[in-house]
Amino acid sequence: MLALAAAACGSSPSSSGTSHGPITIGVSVSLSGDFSGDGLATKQGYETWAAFQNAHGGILGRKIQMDFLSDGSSPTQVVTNYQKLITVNHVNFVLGPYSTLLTKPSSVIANRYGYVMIEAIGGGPSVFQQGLHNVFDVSASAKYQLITFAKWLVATHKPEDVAYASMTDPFLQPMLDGARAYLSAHGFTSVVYKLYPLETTDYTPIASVIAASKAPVVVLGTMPPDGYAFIQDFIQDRYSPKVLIEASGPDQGTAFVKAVGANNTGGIMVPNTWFPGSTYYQNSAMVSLYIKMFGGTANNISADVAEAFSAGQVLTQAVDHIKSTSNSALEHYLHSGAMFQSVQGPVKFLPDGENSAATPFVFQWQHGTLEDVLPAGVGHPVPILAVKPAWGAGG
Amino acid sequence: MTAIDVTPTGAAAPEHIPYEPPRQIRWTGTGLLLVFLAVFPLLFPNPAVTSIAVITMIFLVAAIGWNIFSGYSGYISIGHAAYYGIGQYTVALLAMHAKVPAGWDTFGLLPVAGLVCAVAAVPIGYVVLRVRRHTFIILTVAVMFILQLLAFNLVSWTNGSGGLEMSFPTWQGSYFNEPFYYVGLVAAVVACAASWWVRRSKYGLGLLSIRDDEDRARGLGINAARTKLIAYAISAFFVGVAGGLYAPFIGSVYPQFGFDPTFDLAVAVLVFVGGIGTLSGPVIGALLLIPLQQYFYLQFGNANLYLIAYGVLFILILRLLPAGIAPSVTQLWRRVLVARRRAAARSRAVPALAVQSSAVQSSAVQSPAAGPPEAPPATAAVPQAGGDEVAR
Amino acid sequence: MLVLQAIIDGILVGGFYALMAGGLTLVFGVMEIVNFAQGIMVVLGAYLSYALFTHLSIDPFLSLVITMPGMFLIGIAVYWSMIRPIKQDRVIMSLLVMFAVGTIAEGILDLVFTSNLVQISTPYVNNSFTVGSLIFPDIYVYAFLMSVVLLAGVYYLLYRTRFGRSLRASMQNPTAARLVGINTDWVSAYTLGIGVAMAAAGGMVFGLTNSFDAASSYDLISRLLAIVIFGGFGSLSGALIASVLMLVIQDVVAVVWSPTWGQTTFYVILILILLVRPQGLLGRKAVRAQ
Amino acid sequence: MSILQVSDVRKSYGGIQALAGCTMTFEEGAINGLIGPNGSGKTTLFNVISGYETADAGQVTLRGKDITNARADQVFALGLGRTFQITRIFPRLTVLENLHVATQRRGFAAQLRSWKSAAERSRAMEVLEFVGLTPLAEEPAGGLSYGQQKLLEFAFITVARPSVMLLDEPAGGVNPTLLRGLADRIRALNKEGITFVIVEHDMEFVMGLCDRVLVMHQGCALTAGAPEEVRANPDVLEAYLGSDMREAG
Repeated sequence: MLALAAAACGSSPSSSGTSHGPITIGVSVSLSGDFSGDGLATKQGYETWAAFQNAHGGILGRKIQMDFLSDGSSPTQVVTNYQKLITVNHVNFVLGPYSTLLTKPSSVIANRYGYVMIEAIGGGPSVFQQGLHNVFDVSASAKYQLITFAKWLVATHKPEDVAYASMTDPFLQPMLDGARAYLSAHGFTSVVYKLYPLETTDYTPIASVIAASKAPVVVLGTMPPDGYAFIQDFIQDRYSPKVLIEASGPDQGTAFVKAVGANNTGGIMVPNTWFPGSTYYQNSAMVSLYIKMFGGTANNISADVAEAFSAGQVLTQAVDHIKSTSNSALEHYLHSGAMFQSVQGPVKFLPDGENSAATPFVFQWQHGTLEDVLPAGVGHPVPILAVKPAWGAGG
Repeated sequence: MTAIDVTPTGAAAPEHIPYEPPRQIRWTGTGLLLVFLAVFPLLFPNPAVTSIAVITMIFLVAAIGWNIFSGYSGYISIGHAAYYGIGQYTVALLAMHAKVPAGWDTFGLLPVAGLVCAVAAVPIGYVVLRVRRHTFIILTVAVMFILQLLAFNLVSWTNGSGGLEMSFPTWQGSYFNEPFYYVGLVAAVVACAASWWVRRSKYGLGLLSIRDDEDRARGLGINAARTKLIAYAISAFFVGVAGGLYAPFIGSVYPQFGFDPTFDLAVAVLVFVGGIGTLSGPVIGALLLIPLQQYFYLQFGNANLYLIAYGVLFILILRLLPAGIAPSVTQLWRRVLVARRRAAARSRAVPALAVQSSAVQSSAVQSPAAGPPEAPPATAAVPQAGGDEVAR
Repeated sequence: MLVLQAIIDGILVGGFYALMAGGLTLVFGVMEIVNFAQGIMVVLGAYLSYALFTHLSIDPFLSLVITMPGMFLIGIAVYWSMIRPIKQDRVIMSLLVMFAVGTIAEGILDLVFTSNLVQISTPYVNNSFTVGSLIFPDIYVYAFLMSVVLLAGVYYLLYRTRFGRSLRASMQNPTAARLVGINTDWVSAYTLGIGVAMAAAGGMVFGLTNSFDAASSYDLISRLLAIVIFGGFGSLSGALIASVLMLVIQDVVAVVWSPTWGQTTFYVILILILLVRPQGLLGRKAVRAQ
Repeated sequence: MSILQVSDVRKSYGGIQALAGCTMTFEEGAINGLIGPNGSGKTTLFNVISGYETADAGQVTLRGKDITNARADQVFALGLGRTFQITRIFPRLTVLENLHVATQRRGFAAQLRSWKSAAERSRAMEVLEFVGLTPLAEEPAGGLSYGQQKLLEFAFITVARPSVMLLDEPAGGVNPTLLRGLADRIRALNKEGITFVIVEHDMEFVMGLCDRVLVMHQGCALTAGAPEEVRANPDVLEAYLGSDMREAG
């Protein structure tokens, strides 16, 4: 214990309260445990942002230095980590971890030390119900994620049967419930509504219930693994809904194609706040830099990367504006209603920290690429396939 | 050796060497440790350090509590997270519905959380304690998972996967952790006192006899079912208190972190490393391992090496100190003492030896390490019943 | 009809769970060792098949010819280096040691394969055939058949061979087995090897039907342990019946009620059955705790 | 007067009948010997009486009180203690602690009290002295030799002062010197009014010690009487040697 205490104290860098040296930014990332996959992408997103910004003069003329700690997807560790980042490593700013589950305790810690927490991957409603004034989510929050899709469906389809299923998750479930509430209010019947626990590995029974309902519209609150599994099960069940949207999974680029097969992807939709070909602020630069740093192709880039990157972008713009590293000034400015730009589009914060300017997009797999289809009139959307092609009918 | 006729008569009896360090050493050690723990936050006020200290205290309370049942009775529970979770939800729900203001008042809920757990442990214990060994282990896990699933599914109570928030005290960051630390320390001292009492009470002796041979104990008038159930409830109480402290510290409660399947594993590991079924084992284990584990996270987490480092360290401890730290240290201490006395006896015996050398030599054929008659081999911690005997 | 479909799904999936659980129960039966690392061994098996498939385009089913002997050797190595040195309190100590082995393996897998979810995706994973209105996914049928063949093989090994006799002798009375000249150490080592090799086969199917990473092992091990206890420690047929029952119960509850209650129902049934039969469905009468 | 009565007790395991309607009576204040060939059901009878196994049928009474299928701890509380053929002591507790286990007190306050009190200790040391284990009082019992463990088990049954003691092969593995001491101690306790039932294969020990000997054969009582009568009874010889003689012939 003594050794640790000594080490903890000793490892504090030259307390960088001064305006020399790099600006340090602390983040706790989940490199092991339940969120390890997304945690790694999150870390890469932050790294890409730091590299990009450093190539463009840093912030306030100072280099950015990222300070990552790993939390093993555990709230206990995330609490320790942010305290270490703030009080031992004396970082100038902190950015958010992965997931609503971890954002909640971390934002409390940041609040306690007067730090602002700009985050991009913790949009569950419970984050904003804490009454904190230091949390700012640059992405669309959970309950609005599917709203663009729901509005499109209501506008273009007669009321139909809809099958819903979601993992019990503080982000996914509110997302699904948001869509369901809107659709039900507009005459769509909910014929299946199934919730399943995180540790489910066998999705066949849920899939077969949905298949048996023959619902033309299927809305799923999935993570990548179950997102893949449902499609596989639907194909095996020979059930091809007209409209299929999954919260997450189809957005995973080549991993998704590999998992479900290239000629099965056509017509599948996914709500997203970002896509590789987006023309938003600094997006192409981010994409090319990411590929340079981590390899792969543009389609390989996880949305987590862009989300993390946008959190950094908002921080850059805000700090460049206030021209100081003061967190209280930063908080004040973020609450001022100023508009920011990010790879995910414009950002403007509500008092509770939600991004009111976020327009969740809907993307659709067409001919082997994930295309931006909704909303019409923002960016350069491709025409939507209103009816999903049958399985195996190519992209 | 034909062990049966070694009936030591008064004269030949070996000088008794106690199995525990003398009382003064134990009390002084305990006192020093307490003083150290009491001033620790003053010496290292950094929040990152005190935060680890709070988590250490939480696990310390849980480990002592777990040991009261599993250590003393020998029934290894891997489902005590059930009470960790119930403790967390109790505190969060009470704080919410009874409008308990955040801060010191919240700590008043800890005994309530403990009691709720102890009460819940009675029917649960009644069911799971009917079976033994592996079946018992799995039943405890099953109960824990059932409770976790209930926390997910009873949305109107628990808000399901969205979890519950606790409002947090307005204490400043620089001394935010200290109240939690000291409350945890008090809880740990109380838990230790309970453990100490159980260890030396008539009741606790019954529990220990159940660990060694439950059926034999029943034949000596011990109501095994009731004895186990009481220990199970006491143990649930302290694990519940630990959970009750954790909830306001983290500020939120989630089904998967309240009813955490890895919680018991973590606690069991602490207790095993420290020395299961001993008073000091859980204390040593928690004070050593939790900070170490957090340190590994902080140091190697990024390189993803901490899992490997932790696993290797764990295997080394198991290999080198299979009985746990506390019993191994006591054994070592005793061995040193025995050796020293033997040396002293030898130097005294030199003249006598010269005279009796022939006799000694003839007996030395049988036992080369002839010395004063030796007490049973120092396998105090986990002796196997009559394991080294031929008489069977 | 849906219920019938759920039952069929449960039976098919239960088959390969039995394979993974069979390895666990066998190892326990012979050595009283709770192989807590069986979950990560399954994941390791899945990764090996994945690597062979992606880099060398070896069909996952074919890859077992390589992975199973490989994992068999790993099992033997783990026995000699980790289990054999344990002197006392084998049940608990082995659980802890294997927990540590699992932790190290998880760390290594994380390093080698990163924590991105992967899945073995052969073209035929999406195929299925129908009988009446019932759907049989090819992959589950293959996996089920393979599991039955492998389980039958192990069964044959246990009950029809000389090695099986020594193994069962060690299972029933290690001391006596040693007295009649059976090298219980090698028997134990081979058994752990077989148990781990079974995990490799189960892992291949797991990797075909699920996306996975090293952390997937936690959900697996808690399930496998429940299956083994349910079926009775040491009983292969018990493991098969328990796996099928577990999956059928979960699937049927998921269909007629809700997936979130599927596992609860299974655990409640588990508790009820164990209260009546503490030794599990087909387990030998538990040794009295003495 | 009979203190312990077994009437028509039956117990079978699968197809094997261990007790086939066993009826016998044990006299109060006597040292009863219970003999019979291996597998005649002696240990099963002990298990049924002392609450370790349940009888399929029949009745066991202690001082006229029905104790059939009572729990082991209840039977003990009514004043019946037993030892086991293969000693069962508490290996991880010290010798002294082993003794204290047996003297559980009824009542809440007694349970709370430390067993390290002076009165408790002196009482236990007295008994230890009695069996000659005093120097080993603080040693873990698992380290004792087999003979010492036998004595320890005898001691902790003694310390609880049951009115009936069932001893299952107390002489097994104990050397002749100790055996004589053990017999003396049993006699001494018997003088204080404790009834003994002793299962033993050492015929010399049984015949020299017991007032009355009961013989079991194939799960039933065969005969009972004074040692000389039993020794002279041809049925007993037949029961013991029957199978051997047939094989020989």
